[in-house]
Amino acid sequence: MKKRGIGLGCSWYGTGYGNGFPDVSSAFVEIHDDGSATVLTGAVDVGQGSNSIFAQIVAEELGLESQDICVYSGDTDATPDSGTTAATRQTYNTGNAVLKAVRQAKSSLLDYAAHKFSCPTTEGIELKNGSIGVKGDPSRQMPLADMVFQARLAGERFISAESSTARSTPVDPETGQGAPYWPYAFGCQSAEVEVDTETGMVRVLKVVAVHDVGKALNPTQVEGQIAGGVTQGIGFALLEELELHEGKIKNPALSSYLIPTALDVPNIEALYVEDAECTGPFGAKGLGEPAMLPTVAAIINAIDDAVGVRITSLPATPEKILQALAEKKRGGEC
Amino acid sequence: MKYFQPHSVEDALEIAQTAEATFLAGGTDLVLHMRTGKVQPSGIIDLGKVSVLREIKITDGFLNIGSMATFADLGKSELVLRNAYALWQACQTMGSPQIRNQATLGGNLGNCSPAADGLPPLLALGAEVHLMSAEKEEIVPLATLLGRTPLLGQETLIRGFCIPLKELKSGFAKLGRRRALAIARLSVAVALEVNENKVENVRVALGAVGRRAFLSESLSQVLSGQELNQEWLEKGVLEVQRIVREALGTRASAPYKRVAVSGVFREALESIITEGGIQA
Amino acid sequence: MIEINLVVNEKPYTLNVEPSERLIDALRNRLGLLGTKEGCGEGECGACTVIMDGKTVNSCLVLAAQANGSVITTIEGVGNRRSPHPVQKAFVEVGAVQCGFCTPGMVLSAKNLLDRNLKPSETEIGIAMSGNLCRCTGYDKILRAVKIAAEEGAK
Amino acid sequence: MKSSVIGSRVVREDAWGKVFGQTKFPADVNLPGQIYAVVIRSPHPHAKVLGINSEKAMSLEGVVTVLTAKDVPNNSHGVLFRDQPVLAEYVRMVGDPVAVVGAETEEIARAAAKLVVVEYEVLPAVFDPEEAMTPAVLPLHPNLRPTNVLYHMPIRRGNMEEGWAKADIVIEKEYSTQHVDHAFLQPEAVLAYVDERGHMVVQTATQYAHYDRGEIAHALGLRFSQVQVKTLAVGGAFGGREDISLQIIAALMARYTLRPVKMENTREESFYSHSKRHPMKMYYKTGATKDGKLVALEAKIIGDAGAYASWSINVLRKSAVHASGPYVIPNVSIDSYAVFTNNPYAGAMRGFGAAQTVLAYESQMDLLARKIGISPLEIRLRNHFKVGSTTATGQVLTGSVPLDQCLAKIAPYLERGGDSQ
Repeated sequence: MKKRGIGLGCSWYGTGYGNGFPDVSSAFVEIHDDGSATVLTGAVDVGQGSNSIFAQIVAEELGLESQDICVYSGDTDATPDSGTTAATRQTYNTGNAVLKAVRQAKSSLLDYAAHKFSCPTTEGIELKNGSIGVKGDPSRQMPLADMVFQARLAGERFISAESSTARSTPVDPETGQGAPYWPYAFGCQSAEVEVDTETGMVRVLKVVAVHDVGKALNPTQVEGQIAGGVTQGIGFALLEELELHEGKIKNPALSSYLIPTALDVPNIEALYVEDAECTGPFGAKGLGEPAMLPTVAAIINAIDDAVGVRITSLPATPEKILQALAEKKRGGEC
Repeated sequence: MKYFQPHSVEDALEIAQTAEATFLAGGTDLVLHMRTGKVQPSGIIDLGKVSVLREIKITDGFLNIGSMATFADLGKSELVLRNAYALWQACQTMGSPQIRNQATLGGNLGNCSPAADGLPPLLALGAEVHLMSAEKEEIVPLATLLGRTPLLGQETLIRGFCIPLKELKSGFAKLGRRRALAIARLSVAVALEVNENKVENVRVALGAVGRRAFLSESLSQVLSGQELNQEWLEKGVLEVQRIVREALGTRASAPYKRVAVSGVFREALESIITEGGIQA
Repeated sequence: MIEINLVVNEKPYTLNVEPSERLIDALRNRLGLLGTKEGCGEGECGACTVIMDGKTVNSCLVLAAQANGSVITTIEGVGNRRSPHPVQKAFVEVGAVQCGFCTPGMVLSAKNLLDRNLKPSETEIGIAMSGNLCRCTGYDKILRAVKIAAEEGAK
Repeated sequence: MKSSVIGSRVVREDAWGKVFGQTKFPADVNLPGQIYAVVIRSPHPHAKVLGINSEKAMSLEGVVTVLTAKDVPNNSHGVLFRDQPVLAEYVRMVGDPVAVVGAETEEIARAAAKLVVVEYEVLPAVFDPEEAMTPAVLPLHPNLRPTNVLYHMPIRRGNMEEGWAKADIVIEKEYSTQHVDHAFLQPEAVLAYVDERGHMVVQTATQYAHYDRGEIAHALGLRFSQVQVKTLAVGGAFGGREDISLQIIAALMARYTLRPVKMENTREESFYSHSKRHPMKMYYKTGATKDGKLVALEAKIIGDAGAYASWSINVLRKSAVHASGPYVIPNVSIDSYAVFTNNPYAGAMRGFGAAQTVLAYESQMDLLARKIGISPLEIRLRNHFKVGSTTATGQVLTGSVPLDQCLAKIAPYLERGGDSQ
């Protein structure tokens, strides 16, 4: 018999290194004579798309398009150390460093422009659509490229180096009291499953994931992180297990260490909540790790909802489910 | 290592007789085994260019399937769909599209893994295997062949399979850990005849229960000549569980498989009743 | 060594290969077609997928000699920056690419599906992509991209 | 007016190279004259290397050299402690590298690797962390810790006696999680060479090029300024490319041979050469009042660190900090432990210790809700963190804490449909 159930899982996650470990990212920015720009950062893009996020941050600040920005990363001869691509920290932390760096370069640019436009301060100067000019005064505008090139002839360059250090304080080692991480990212997911009571097989039919991202800098990438996280969560909950015998891995192969295939993944609805984190770039928090956390709980709770057994050890294999069902039938505790 | 690529069955057999060489069908198992060192042939006879071995056709009351027909060929064949529904089903879920494009039914028998997806349906459908060597040609029921050790002599070529056209209804179900790229943990193929409301000549084959796929005599006895109803089904469930219990003994997988087989058996039968293979 | 003839990405080649040499090795090492990736070496992950005589195969499970006389398409033979294949365009635009290691194989599986079937259903798309593992995207956007490419192609 | 770049669905520039197959992953770069290196790994979980005889391997045509522990200037690496050998003389897990062969082709290198004879003195090994914690078991890292307990983190808040006294319902249960592999699609690969400046250049896929540079420089006795780590396309990481894998070994071989050195893991080697997700045993006791307010939590979490420390301290700290779930619990006593065993070493993996505890705390929530007779959503609504809430570590949450908004958004999806029979 096939029975369906729905489960809910919530989670939280302190991003960044935490517990007082210095969490520093750095970035160099250079605005070129043609009005395009380059960012150098040590932050490695491992496929999650951090380079693309950094391009967006710089483009936003300079009134350019993403494709006007060259991001070069992860080369120790050319880029400053930006810490590891882990701890859900690159969008937040290196994002902050990139933002600080571009703002610093921009600030000299604005100073120069203010002088050019005979404005006493930079307050009325804006960068928009590849132009620089006085806000609300169409007569005093010029292409950014012209401004930067003229500046070069005057011996001015717009180059910056900045670092950003995230909040991280140690807890008391005796009591664990303190403020180890900042910021925290929250999320919840629901899973609908179908359990075959004869074979113990669980099929995940639908997952809805709602994650707190502060601000979605790129919704496509947010959805991508969520779907990828949910899928790893499904693997963690149902399939993946390294079998060890006296420390030796019995299944060191993708034919025996099973990860989900395209057919094992349900319809995933990736939703998010934007509640700006004031310390993040444009209000953003990281999402990489949080995206996978609630899935396991949602699935395990859904299995219980479907067939009334509580699986307490992962993965929830068909064997464990049948055994739990048999115990339940015998009237054992479940 | 020597490599031969004959274009005809005759050439292939001649090479097999004269050279120390292993037949290569699709290669999805052999190429892997060569890579890991599990198999180290001194020669290979690649059957890929013997086009006659890929034929799927009907002759003299049989569905004839060449040994080099791939799972994808079979899974797309109208003839297989109509006349060997269980096999057709097995071909939809075996491996992945890439594997199905390359792996052949003959290779599936030659490698003869306990979990081979193609064998239970062939057993249930009463398939015979056409074997050839330079010296001899024989047609053996698959059930008989699977009792032999070793399965085949080195110079013996699997020419193809002959499935009798008997208006059988058949169905197949497989239990894997995931929905694609899954090795069968259990597979069940069933074929039967329906006369009015009675089922006759029920043949049930099990895969991944023991060393090789096998046909169950006792299930055949328990289920044949009865009315097709719920009670009949439940009787089959009990019997199939008993068979699995007996076959697996104290193996680690036994406690799970002897229970889970009921679901797989039911699914195989349901696929007969609902999707029928019955249309034909 | 055995001599084989191949047509790869519409170019004919005559190669001398070892009998035990796999197609993936011939493509990567002899022809320098490095877009074909090896992720598992056992036909499980599909990163080495190529189209051989109109069908997708795992090039890690095919001997180069078996491919003798075949017509092969690798990722290098599908689209370019000036005229990307609809599948490639959709993958990029939908966000179906993260780390990108599975991408060439995914693109070839999708292209092959659309070559055979102009209007695949969601089920058909899922099955066609089920021999290619991805660890980053959760497949969601990949399947969506194939669907969009099919819709674009059907126009 | 043009819309903001931030918040828009900007297309990733790197995606194009990836769909055309142009993107270079480390396996895709080669240099003229390069050799291939293959690692010989220990089949034993705990052993002393008594001797390595590479004579037979060296006699194979095309073999350039075989390097062992004595060839490594500073034979250690590791993210928190340098407790992991580059090439081991003392083996603490199956898969520990003990030697490396360099040869003209990969085939020769693999064949030669099989001919290297390593003599081991096999030592008793321990695989169960709870057993490893007992004083009877000899410590695996006596220089680091007197016992196999690498780390203990206590969290104490409120008063447990008062907490249990207020609890109308108590659920006590054990949970456990498994060893998990990152299974990124691209196995580790590296190209290392000494360039025209005399600098060591290492092209690889890593999560942290600057850390790799430091580790390579340390092991080889070079200055940071003499080592360049250049990250090529990274085929997935998920924490599995935090600890260094082949980078130092390839650089070592390049330094000895002055030839470019290429290394590529097979999938099997990949399983042995990076960390795993910590399996955890979690003992949970949670109390709530009958109106569904959490009042007490006692938890003990034991993480199997395996053979080396890697990030275990940080991982188990994260487990402890997150053990309460996103809920206010006034009385808390949590203890988490990271324990050395002879299992594959555990380190960073997406979720980093907070992925395991979700199983425990969210299962407890559902079990409590059922006993109290309220819905899973309801019990969470009554306890979840809000702005101003205090966590188990006493941290006051200010700023963005929108779990209420997340729950409001998911609520409609929790309506149940009918059972399909």
